[in-house]
Amino acid sequence: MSWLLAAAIVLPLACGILGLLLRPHRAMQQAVSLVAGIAHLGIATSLLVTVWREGILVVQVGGWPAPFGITLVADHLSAAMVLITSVMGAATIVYALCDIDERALVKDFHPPLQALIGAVCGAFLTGDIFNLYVWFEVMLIASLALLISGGRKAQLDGAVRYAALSLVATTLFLSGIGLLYGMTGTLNMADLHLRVQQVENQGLLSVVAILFIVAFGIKAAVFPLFFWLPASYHTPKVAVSAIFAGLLTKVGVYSMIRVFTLIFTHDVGYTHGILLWTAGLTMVTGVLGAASHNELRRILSFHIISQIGYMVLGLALFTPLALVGAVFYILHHIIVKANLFFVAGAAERLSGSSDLKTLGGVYREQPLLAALFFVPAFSLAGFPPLSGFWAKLLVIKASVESQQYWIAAVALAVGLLTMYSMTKIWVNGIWKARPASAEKPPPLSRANRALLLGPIICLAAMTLAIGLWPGPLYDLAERAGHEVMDPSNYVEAVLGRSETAALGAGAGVGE
Amino acid sequence: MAALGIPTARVPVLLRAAVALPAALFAWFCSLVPHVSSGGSLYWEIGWIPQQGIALSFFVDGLSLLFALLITGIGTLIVLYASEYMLGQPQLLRFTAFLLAFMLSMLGLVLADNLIALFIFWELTALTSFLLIGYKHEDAAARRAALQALLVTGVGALAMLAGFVLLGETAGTYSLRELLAGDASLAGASHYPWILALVLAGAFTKSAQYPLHFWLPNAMAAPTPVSAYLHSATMVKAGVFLLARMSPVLGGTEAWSVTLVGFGAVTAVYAALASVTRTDLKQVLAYTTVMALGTCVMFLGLPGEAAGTVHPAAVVAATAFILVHALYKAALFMVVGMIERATGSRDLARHGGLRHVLGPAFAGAALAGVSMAGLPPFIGFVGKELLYSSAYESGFGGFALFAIFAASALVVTSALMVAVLPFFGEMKQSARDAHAVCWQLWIGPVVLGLLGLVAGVATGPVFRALVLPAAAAIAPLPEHFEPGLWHGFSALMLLSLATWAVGALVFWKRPSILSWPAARLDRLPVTGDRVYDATLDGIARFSAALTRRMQSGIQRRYILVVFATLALSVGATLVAKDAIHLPSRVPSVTFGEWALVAVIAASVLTVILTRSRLLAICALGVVGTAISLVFLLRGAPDVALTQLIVETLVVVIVAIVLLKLPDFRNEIRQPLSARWRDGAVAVAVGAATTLVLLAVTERPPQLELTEYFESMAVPGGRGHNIVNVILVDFRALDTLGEISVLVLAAAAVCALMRRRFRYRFDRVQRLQRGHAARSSRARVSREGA
Amino acid sequence: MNTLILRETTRVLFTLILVFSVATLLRGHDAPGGGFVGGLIASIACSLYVFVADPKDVRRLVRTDPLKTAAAGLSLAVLSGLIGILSGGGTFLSGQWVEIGGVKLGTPLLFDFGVYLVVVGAVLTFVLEIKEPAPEPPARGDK
Amino acid sequence: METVIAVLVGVLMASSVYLMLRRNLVRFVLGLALISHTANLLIFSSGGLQARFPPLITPGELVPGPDVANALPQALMLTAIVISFSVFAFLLVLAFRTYQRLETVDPDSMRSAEPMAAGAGVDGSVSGGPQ
Repeated sequence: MSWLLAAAIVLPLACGILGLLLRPHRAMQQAVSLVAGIAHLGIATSLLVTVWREGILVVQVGGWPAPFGITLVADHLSAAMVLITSVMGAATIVYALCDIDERALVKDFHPPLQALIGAVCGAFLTGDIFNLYVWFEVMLIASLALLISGGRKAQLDGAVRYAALSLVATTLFLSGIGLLYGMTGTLNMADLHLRVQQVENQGLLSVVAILFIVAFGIKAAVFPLFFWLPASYHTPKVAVSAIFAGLLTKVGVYSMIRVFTLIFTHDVGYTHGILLWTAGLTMVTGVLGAASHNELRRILSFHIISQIGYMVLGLALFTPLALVGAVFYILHHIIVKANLFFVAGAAERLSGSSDLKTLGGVYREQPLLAALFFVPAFSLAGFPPLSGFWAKLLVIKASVESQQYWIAAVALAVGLLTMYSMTKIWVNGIWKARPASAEKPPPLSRANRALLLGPIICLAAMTLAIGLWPGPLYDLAERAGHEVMDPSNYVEAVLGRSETAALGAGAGVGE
Repeated sequence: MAALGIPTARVPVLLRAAVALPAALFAWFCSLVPHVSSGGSLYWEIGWIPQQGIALSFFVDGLSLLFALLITGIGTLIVLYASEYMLGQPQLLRFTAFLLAFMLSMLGLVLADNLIALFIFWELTALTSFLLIGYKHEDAAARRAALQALLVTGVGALAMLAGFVLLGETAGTYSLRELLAGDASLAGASHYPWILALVLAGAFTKSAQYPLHFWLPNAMAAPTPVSAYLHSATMVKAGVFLLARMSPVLGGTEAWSVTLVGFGAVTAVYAALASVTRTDLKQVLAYTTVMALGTCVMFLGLPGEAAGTVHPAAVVAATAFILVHALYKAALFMVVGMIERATGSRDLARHGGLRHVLGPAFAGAALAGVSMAGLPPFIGFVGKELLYSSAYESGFGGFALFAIFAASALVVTSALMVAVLPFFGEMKQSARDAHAVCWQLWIGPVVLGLLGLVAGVATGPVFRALVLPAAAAIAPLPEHFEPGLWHGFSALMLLSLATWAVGALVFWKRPSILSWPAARLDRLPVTGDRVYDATLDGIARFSAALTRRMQSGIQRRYILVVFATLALSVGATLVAKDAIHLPSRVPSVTFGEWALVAVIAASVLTVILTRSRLLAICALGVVGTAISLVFLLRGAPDVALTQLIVETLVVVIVAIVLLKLPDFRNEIRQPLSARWRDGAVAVAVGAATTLVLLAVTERPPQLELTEYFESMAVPGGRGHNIVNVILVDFRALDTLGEISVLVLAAAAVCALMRRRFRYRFDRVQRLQRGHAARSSRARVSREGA
Repeated sequence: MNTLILRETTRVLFTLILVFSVATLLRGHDAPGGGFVGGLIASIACSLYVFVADPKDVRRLVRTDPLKTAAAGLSLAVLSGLIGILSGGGTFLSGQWVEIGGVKLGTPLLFDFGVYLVVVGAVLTFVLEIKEPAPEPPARGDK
Repeated sequence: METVIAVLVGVLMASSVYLMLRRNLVRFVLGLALISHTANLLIFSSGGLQARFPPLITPGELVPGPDVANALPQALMLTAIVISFSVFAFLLVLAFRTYQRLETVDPDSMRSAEPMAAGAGVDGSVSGGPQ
């Protein structure tokens, strides 16, 4: 089943290329994209099932043994992330069939979208840190292509900010890789896990760790490095915003989790202490930013930042439960946040606005849309029994268990503000009557309505299902969390038993 | 509703059919009474996250059964009532669904065994009540009230959640049964004060204790059936329920007693006073509800004789009062709703003589009002007597007795205001315009009022079946306790008489006595409502100010912050972790290398300082070329060649593009301070980079990977250029990603430079494909010439 | 007149550089060179041609959309990787070699050729897009 | 040589940071062009700079001779160079288009994505503002 790993990356990439070759046939591009999305969903599902049944799945690309070649690794975390990626991808593709249907946009949308999905999966599956950098760059350029398609002024302006700060991030990341290579002589992350323990200058390792915090911090949009996100996420087409909101920052968080459980665990008190502060400040500034805005997508953009704080918090606490919480949080948040962006777009199409000042009458005129907003919004706000509640509960429980009471208090307070923010949208956007000045938009055709609302319904159903029946996702998160907390299995799977033993013995480290 | 495919005309039918659910549940709970009252209990569990001890589990004991009966019993009457009351209103299906959802949440809350499950139902009641209070969602006041109720109880709920988590951490279980089964008290635990404070925050906000009570009167914006159900009998009692539930675990300590009695007493007296100064009938009732909640809280807190216990008789009194209050308050709310429905107003001043037109309503009001005033032989009398006797016996005797006396007296006034004022006196306009109401509306109050009477007459059986099992779940029952209507003459009997007298007096002399407190209450400088507004306003302003500074929209500032963060964090870590390792000796560098470095440095400076675009571009090219020379000198011909060509391309592209942009002549000069600041950050970043790199290169590199590549290049990769073999074989996946970047960048550039004629070009291509290739080639050559 | 001479010269130079670039590509596995360098050299040739000729002419000369050339190159690279899986036993991107008449041919070379095409196509796209006259700002799509 | 390269990397880094902070899109782009060199040099010198011969194997041999340069960083750099070139090319075009559409090269006046109303008060308290 090991071909699944490569397929998860190559299939979308190949379909992206096919899309480019099919330019400018709109219908064919859409068809290819749709088929690819569904096929990817199948691949990702069977990948997760295989990992669930058989444990960590490893492929040595090109047949070169680790740590020499590039290794693709699917542990529970990676496989879960790949599955959620393909769910997002499929939802976005379907949504975009209605949202992005002008020919000029279609041809610039589907190829980079597919490439983005491939790159994100690549980032999740790779076991090689330089390869991770490469996927980051593919992601960056694909997301830039999506960001600017349409070419409105605000898009270009937002793209400049996005590009500038992302480029700084990838440059720092690359520098960090160079330094890490200089210190350890390897790029394979499992190998790095063993070799960093042999580095004499452990202080220098901390310095490089900080470099990685900054680089991934920009990508993940943590305090005080998040500026690019609220500057750009509200500008492109809704389908684009949604997949960005769902996936991109989470790749940063994922990488942080990977690197700070596998490589930089030599001085947890220092590095993870910094992460803890970062998490707290990120939560607070994000939610306050959301409170200061009126436009749906801008509010939601700031909430991404705030929620990233919770995920980083899970990593920073660095206990098994905290990691479980972080993983649960990521998976829940991707579904919910992308869905909220979808809803914001649907509100614009069906109700004429996504600005709280001019939005209104949704509850009366579009009860289904109102219900579809309710589920993800109140899940984000952490209301039980929706998925967000469990995510928050786990993180808060982990904080209390680690006796980090102040951060638990911050998390709860931010939860309250999130609740306020979401209910404010509900009260001022959904309940309020349509303002006299606002016009009703032209009605959508039945088919378009279905395309727009279909993905939203599916994602909302997932949110509800997770909320009412959190057990399965918890089990998955638990396996993933425990796996990353104790990397010995990962290392063993990548390097092979004998090698681990040899290196471990040589360093005097029993794995 | 149309969207859900249900014709609007069917909705009332559905609403009526909905009665079946609470009725069936009520009947089922009734059937459990014998089992539970003889000390039995029931338990169900559905696993949720067993690893964390979180389960969806329920159990029925005396306390939860009492509440379950109230919820389903009153729920049945309310749904019946609503099916008539809400007729003709929009969105009835949603309303019914929310009402039933609320009922189920409330049931879940009182039956929950797992604390997390309890919290979930707690929040569900908040959520469903949010939707119900905001039923008139196009009315700003209703929206505000709904949001306020949600947020105020939400603050408490989150605190409570923290308390539960802390409690679970301390006790090792979330299961109430397990908590209650063992020697439960956590009074000695180190986190006890925190747990207590957090749980109380949840209970007090939900049960509207002063000064957090303000959301409840505002929540009267809800339709009357909702008020009658949520804000009298059920939801607001959730806090009281929680206190009762947690009493064996957290109760009995001095902190518990002082807090509960203090808050409860102040709330009861304040709310009773506030209620008699209102003129809106629903407001009067809302404040008496707050009074009742305060009373329950106070009596759950009264300390027992032994240290660390609660007062057994007070617990019985509180439990009895919960039943008493639920019966009369729901009835009176429904009466008020009837008046409003029949006349269109709930203003006391506009009503009079309604007994002639609203006979059934008057009957219900009279029955419930008498119970509320605590007259025999109604159960209200029994409840009040119990309150008085236990307050008298308890440790806080004087204070508690005074508080409950004052509150009860004023409640007598409120009862008179609600049950007498609108029905007696001269017929006013409202009475003349009133139309009759049908049985669904009056059946509820009458049944509940009669129940109050029956329960009063049959005190013993009712207590043994419902009240005592519930009280037994909170604390050990008092010894030799014999409930009954009549205990003979005593000092307490006199107190009861005084209560009625004072209450009646205040009612009689209302205008003169109440004008002073009424004016004061309306003009309190600090009220919860104002604090709420100020808080929200403060958050809005603070967040706007903060966000304006952080997310300024100025890109340079973003970049500056990022690099400053980088320099600061890396620099600080370098120093803190003692990671700086400067080379011990002066490096040996050839003249050529020095020259290269000098050229690069000079070119870089040129790029920074020059006022000519062309010079800047050239200097950029020089930098790239010089660097590629460095590569060439150090054995990297592939890199050098690539770098050189890339640099050429960069210069070419930069030249094409930059020459289309305005030159530096009109450049905005930044002030010196800004330049110094930027320079300082830049130098800090540069210095940090240098220091890190020096430290890293201090040790020779480890070449294990490279050695493998070197030895495998020919046998495995079949190539002699190791770099190329790495690129296309060992690490081909990197290369695949890299060329994807190239392709995507090209596609993105195309998208960016979207031209109109491109579309035409595409069309031309398609046409050409259809036609003979030759003709197109001919055209190319023609145009080329 | 001047441009005509320049154009013809460039045409010859263009061909020469192109041949050189292919040579660089082919020997790249054993000596400095390879897909990148070869592709970059070829794209230098193309850029040169773009400079002296009208970009429209260059588009007609190369006949295909350079972006599609790049995409084709990328698909070639992916295909060469898939051969590894399809031929059994191997994983993605594992090298498969055959020897025909003493010349060793393998998927890595195919891959390198893909790289070459991508580089040529992409760089040509950049240069053409930049060199072509500035587009009008789109009339619609802005609110 | 390592020391010299280290200083050089520092200088390049500082210069590109300084350029990126200028109030001119053109200088910003120049800064971006410079910053990609820093990472490459960094990788290069992390892999060791002692050897002087290219990592080639003489035909007929199985392993390279002594004193050949570290091949792996070179491969990484090649990858990185091409990637940063493509991203840079895109950015350049982006900057150009942005200039065309917004008709300014002053990044502070580019306020389409984050208009003054939502984002901000007076510029200048931190940035210094124009003179």
